[in-house]
Amino acid sequence: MTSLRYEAPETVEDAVRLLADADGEARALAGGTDLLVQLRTDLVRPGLIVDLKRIPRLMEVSANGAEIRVGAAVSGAVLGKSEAVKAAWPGVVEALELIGSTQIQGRASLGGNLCNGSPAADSVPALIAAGAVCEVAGPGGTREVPVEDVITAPGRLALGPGEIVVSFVMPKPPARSGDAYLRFIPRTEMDIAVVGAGVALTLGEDGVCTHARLGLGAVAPTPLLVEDGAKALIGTKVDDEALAALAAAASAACNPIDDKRGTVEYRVKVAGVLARRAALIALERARSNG
Amino acid sequence: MARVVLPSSLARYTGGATELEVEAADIRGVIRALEARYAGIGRELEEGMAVAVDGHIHQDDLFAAVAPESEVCFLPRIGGGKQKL
Amino acid sequence: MAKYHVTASVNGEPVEFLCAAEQTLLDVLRDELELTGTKEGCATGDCGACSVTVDGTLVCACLMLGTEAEGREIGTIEGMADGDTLHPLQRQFLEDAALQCGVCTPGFLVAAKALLEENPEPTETEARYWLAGNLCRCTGYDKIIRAVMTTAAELRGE
Amino acid sequence: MATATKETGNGNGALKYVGTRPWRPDGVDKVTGRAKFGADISLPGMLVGRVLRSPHAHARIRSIDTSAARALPGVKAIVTRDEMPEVPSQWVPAGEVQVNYRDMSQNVMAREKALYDGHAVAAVAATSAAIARQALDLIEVDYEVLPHVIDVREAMQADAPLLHDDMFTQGVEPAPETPSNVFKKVYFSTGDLEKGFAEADVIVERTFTTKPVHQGYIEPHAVVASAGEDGQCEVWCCTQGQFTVRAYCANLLGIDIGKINVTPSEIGGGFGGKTVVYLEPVALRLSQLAGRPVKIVMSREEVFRASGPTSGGAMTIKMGATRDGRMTAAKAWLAYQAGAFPGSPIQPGCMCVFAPYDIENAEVEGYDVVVNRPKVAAYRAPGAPISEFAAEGVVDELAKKLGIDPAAFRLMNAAKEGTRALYGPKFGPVGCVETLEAARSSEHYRTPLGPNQGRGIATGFWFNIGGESCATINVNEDGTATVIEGNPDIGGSRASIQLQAAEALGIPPERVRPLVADTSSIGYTFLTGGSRVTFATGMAAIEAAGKVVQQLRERAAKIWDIPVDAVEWEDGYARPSGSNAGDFEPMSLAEIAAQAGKTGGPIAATASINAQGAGPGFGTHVCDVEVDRETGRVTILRYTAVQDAGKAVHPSYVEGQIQGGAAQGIGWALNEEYIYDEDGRLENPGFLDYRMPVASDLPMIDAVIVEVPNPNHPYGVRGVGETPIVPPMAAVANAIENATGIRMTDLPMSPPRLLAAMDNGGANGGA
Repeated sequence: MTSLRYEAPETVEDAVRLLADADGEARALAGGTDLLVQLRTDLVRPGLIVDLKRIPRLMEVSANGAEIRVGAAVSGAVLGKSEAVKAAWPGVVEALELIGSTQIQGRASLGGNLCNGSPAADSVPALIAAGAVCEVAGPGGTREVPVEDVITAPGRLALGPGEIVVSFVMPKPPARSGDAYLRFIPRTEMDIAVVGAGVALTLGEDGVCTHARLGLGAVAPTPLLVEDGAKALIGTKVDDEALAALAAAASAACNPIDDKRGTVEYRVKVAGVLARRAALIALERARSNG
Repeated sequence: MARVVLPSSLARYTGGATELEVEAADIRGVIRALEARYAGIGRELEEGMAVAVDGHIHQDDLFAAVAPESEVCFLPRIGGGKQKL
Repeated sequence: MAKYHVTASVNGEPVEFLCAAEQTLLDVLRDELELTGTKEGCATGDCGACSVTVDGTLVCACLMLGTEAEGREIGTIEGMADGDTLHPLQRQFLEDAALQCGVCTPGFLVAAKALLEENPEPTETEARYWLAGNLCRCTGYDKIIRAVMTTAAELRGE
Repeated sequence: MATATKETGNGNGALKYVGTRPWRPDGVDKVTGRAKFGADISLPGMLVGRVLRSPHAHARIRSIDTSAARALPGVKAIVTRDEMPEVPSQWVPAGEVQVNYRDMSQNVMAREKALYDGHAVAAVAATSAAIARQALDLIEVDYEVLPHVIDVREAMQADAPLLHDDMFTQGVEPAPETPSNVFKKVYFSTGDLEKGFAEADVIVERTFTTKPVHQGYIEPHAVVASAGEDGQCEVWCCTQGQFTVRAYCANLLGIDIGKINVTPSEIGGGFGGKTVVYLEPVALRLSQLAGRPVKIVMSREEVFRASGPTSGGAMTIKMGATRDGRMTAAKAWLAYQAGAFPGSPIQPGCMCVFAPYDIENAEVEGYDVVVNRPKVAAYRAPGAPISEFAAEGVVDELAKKLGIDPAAFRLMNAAKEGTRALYGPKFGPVGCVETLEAARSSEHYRTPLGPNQGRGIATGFWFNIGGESCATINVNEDGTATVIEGNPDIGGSRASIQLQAAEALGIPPERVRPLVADTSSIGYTFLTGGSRVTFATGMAAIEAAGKVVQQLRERAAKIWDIPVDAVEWEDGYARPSGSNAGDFEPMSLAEIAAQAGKTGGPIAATASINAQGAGPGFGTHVCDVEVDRETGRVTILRYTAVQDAGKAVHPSYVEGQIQGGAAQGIGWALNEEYIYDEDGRLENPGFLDYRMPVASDLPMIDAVIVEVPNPNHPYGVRGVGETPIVPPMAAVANAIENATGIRMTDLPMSPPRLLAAMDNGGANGGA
């Protein structure tokens, strides 16, 4: 019978080598909250599991004057205690913290959430809104990939053999910036997003929006960066009219499916609702970050 | 004479009657008296039915007392019953 | 089949075990270490019946490999009482009838203990959200939440 | 939000222990992890069993090739249809629903056809879980996939795919000549329906549907079975009835009942779903073939795909009332999914539908319909929540049209002592009026609501049952006592049996240890179901205690050398009955027990009864919701559940039953459903997408107990476990209607459905 091998390297280089050199299917393990379920239900049958959590670089959170760097395997429980990240990108932290239960939070990470490749990953629209970039290490060295370019189709990533996401880099937001992430689930906890919307925006001194990004989840085969959403806000005071335009842009960007979690009609409508509500929270945060 | 109430599903044995009078001292006596009058109904009553005597439901309880002024009402079993295929 | 040798600590006691790579920490606790107080309700992280702590962090034992426990400190329901003295949460669960069938109870107790260590003064809403990963089908949660809130107050000396 | 217990007086004011709230006797084991549930049991040399299940909703099984699996080292036994005896048709009880042994046998292991996604087709026993899993992969099943049907109305159509070509509808005349998926028709009527509707000033007619929902117990089914070479069999499992498991295994495998001993483990929830067998006969057969103990534990996915949920239903309800608020006529048409084999709870569904009301003219017809889903099992008040959800919606709408407060309208028509139920008998003393009055006069019912908020009220009824129970009381040398009984304790019944025995003996409950015994250690006891245990087994324990007290009086009489009639038993002491009887110091139970050997031997007694006269249960629930008009989300803001308990033996566990039933009902109302793909495969076999309420979904649930004593029980007890799941779906629907003006007629009232209904002004499951 096939025998599963487990490795827990302590450097990025060793992890990359193990994954690149693997004979059969190899899987990187971060929090494991998706991978272990897939193993249990025979959705995947890898020959090798490479546990990344013994690699310090993947477990660190750091901030300097210009940017914030979050290790790909940092758990929600740890990130939720990082005052620096919470102050800069509260929406990103909230999005990661929305994934699953307290127990899941003890393990789930940004890297795992992204690399599971689900269009409904909660943290991804928030990372897209934040303009986060992945630091990717592989046999050919290190490269940077914007988060919105990582998932190419459900379960498919723009990563080559042996490549892993090491960390997420987000700019330190300028003054009068705010972000927020909202998702809709049928219950109050424990569900996969039916719709997710992340909004980041920056206001000028006059209160006019100078920068905005809208990320959407669970409404298309991949998480979306919605350029028209940003256009709806930039140059406005984020008034009702602009918010209506944002909602319309969000709904228009949707290309969802009917499934056990929601209908096409429902997702299209609620995407607009959540984009507007998230923008209102982001706006409030931007105004208080004067 | 105790008053007996039958469900409409058993009216086919009685020529349509669902309320009858029977002289008996216990549930088994009621069933026997009805079987004597309407052949075939006894087995239906014993195997497929529960009995309420003056509002209190009895199941598999052939010897519960029936008084002359009692109302004996047969109804489908709620639980623990047998049923013929 | 290759087995991995793992050294860890469970409820403060050193343990060593052999496990296959695909065995979860839950499998190891129940099948190798015979600690069956940690329950399997779903094996997918959705019910919380297998709640344990790993280095003080609340996790589902079904979502962690046994091999990952190397060098870690595991806390299970079996370590909650101190000898023959029940933990205040255990006592209050009995006092408030916060269990019916009891199969979710170990998970709830482990999770509630972690809550009170993290947040000694939770609101009812905070307690409900913290415990949202622990399913109970019998109680409607009412008496569980009451027991947690009462214990929190007791531990604060109120 | 305090839980209030409203004592309405029951003439049992003298009770000393019944009505108190001690720690439950099994409590410490359960908070320390020591309690052994089904999957916690292990035996030396035990093999791991796994079941191969059909991936098709409906398929003929052409062949099963197990040769490759048998050749795998470590595989010790394989069971398919060929290793299971063919069983003839025979109907037997299973909780409140009936099952047929032939159907049960074919449900446990498919024969000619696989009838649902998840239907067992083979099982292996191997030396490890990994080998067992690999062996399943090596079994080749050749299926001929057939068209399937799941929706109950579609299954009733003449051209629907046929599950059983030998099924001819019962209860219709003339008897049909062609087979169909309709197993039987149920019919009740009373009065003159036409006349009743002619008298009505307002008539409401609506059609409703409910989706199948699962009992959702947290503990998956688990069994360890061991068959000896001498034919003696031991089974350990989590079940609601060890005697039922014994009988089912004996019948399905052709073993004498006396050769099987079944020991119930602690049970991690059942709600009716553990009244039947799935794994036990298979594990026992594997053990017979392998000559070693075999353990099988279901995965959560298997629990959802293959164990009994309850029916989905389709219903049309028509009711009429006069302007002054009198219900004059009611008509119901009900069709319930039975799953792959007949036996839905259509009968109780029909009997309960209008039970809370005194209506002179009524007619109910119901249909039991087979479909390509797992065979339904009992689920808490089986059948009643489905039909009463529909009826209570129509009642609410009538009240609204009449401009009468919905609680007042229900009270004007409420069933009371002497009301004749549609299914025949007149009610004895019942608490329908009392629960409605308590709900109407509650502070909750009067509290003002905010915008987008609504309030709903609904009443529910369940029969409750009695039945066969045994209890043995052994008095120990130090004056403690052991009560042995045969009902697995699913929600605190050991506490209620302990309290009743303590009351009858006159000693404190902590001196009475209750024990749930295996099938060889106590006489036949019908399973834990029908809300019967505290009532029926409680009565057995009280009767056994009475016999023990008689012996204690006899021993005291001997010691004092006076006639037994001159000894009375009071508060745990034998006393001379008066000054004529003699001047003796009262003698405690412990003192008499200490001399038992010298006075005639051990003191012990058994009672075996068939308990009759279970008192029906009524409950009224009040629910406040807030509706998010942009997303369709419904938030339960506040919930009060009132119920008649007859006499609450351990009030905390009565409240727990009420709260738990309400929570399950809220889940049924809002989000729980079986979702099938177009091939009839279950799409949500897990707790992730089968969305049961989590702690943050619910408010505190105020449980209010009213006590209208049941005259047939010494302390006035009524069953309480099932009634509380009946009102919630209608209470939530009525609250949503109150908040939005939209009448939701299809469950679950999930956000996409509610939003669509609001956007369409009432279409899509709204009206």
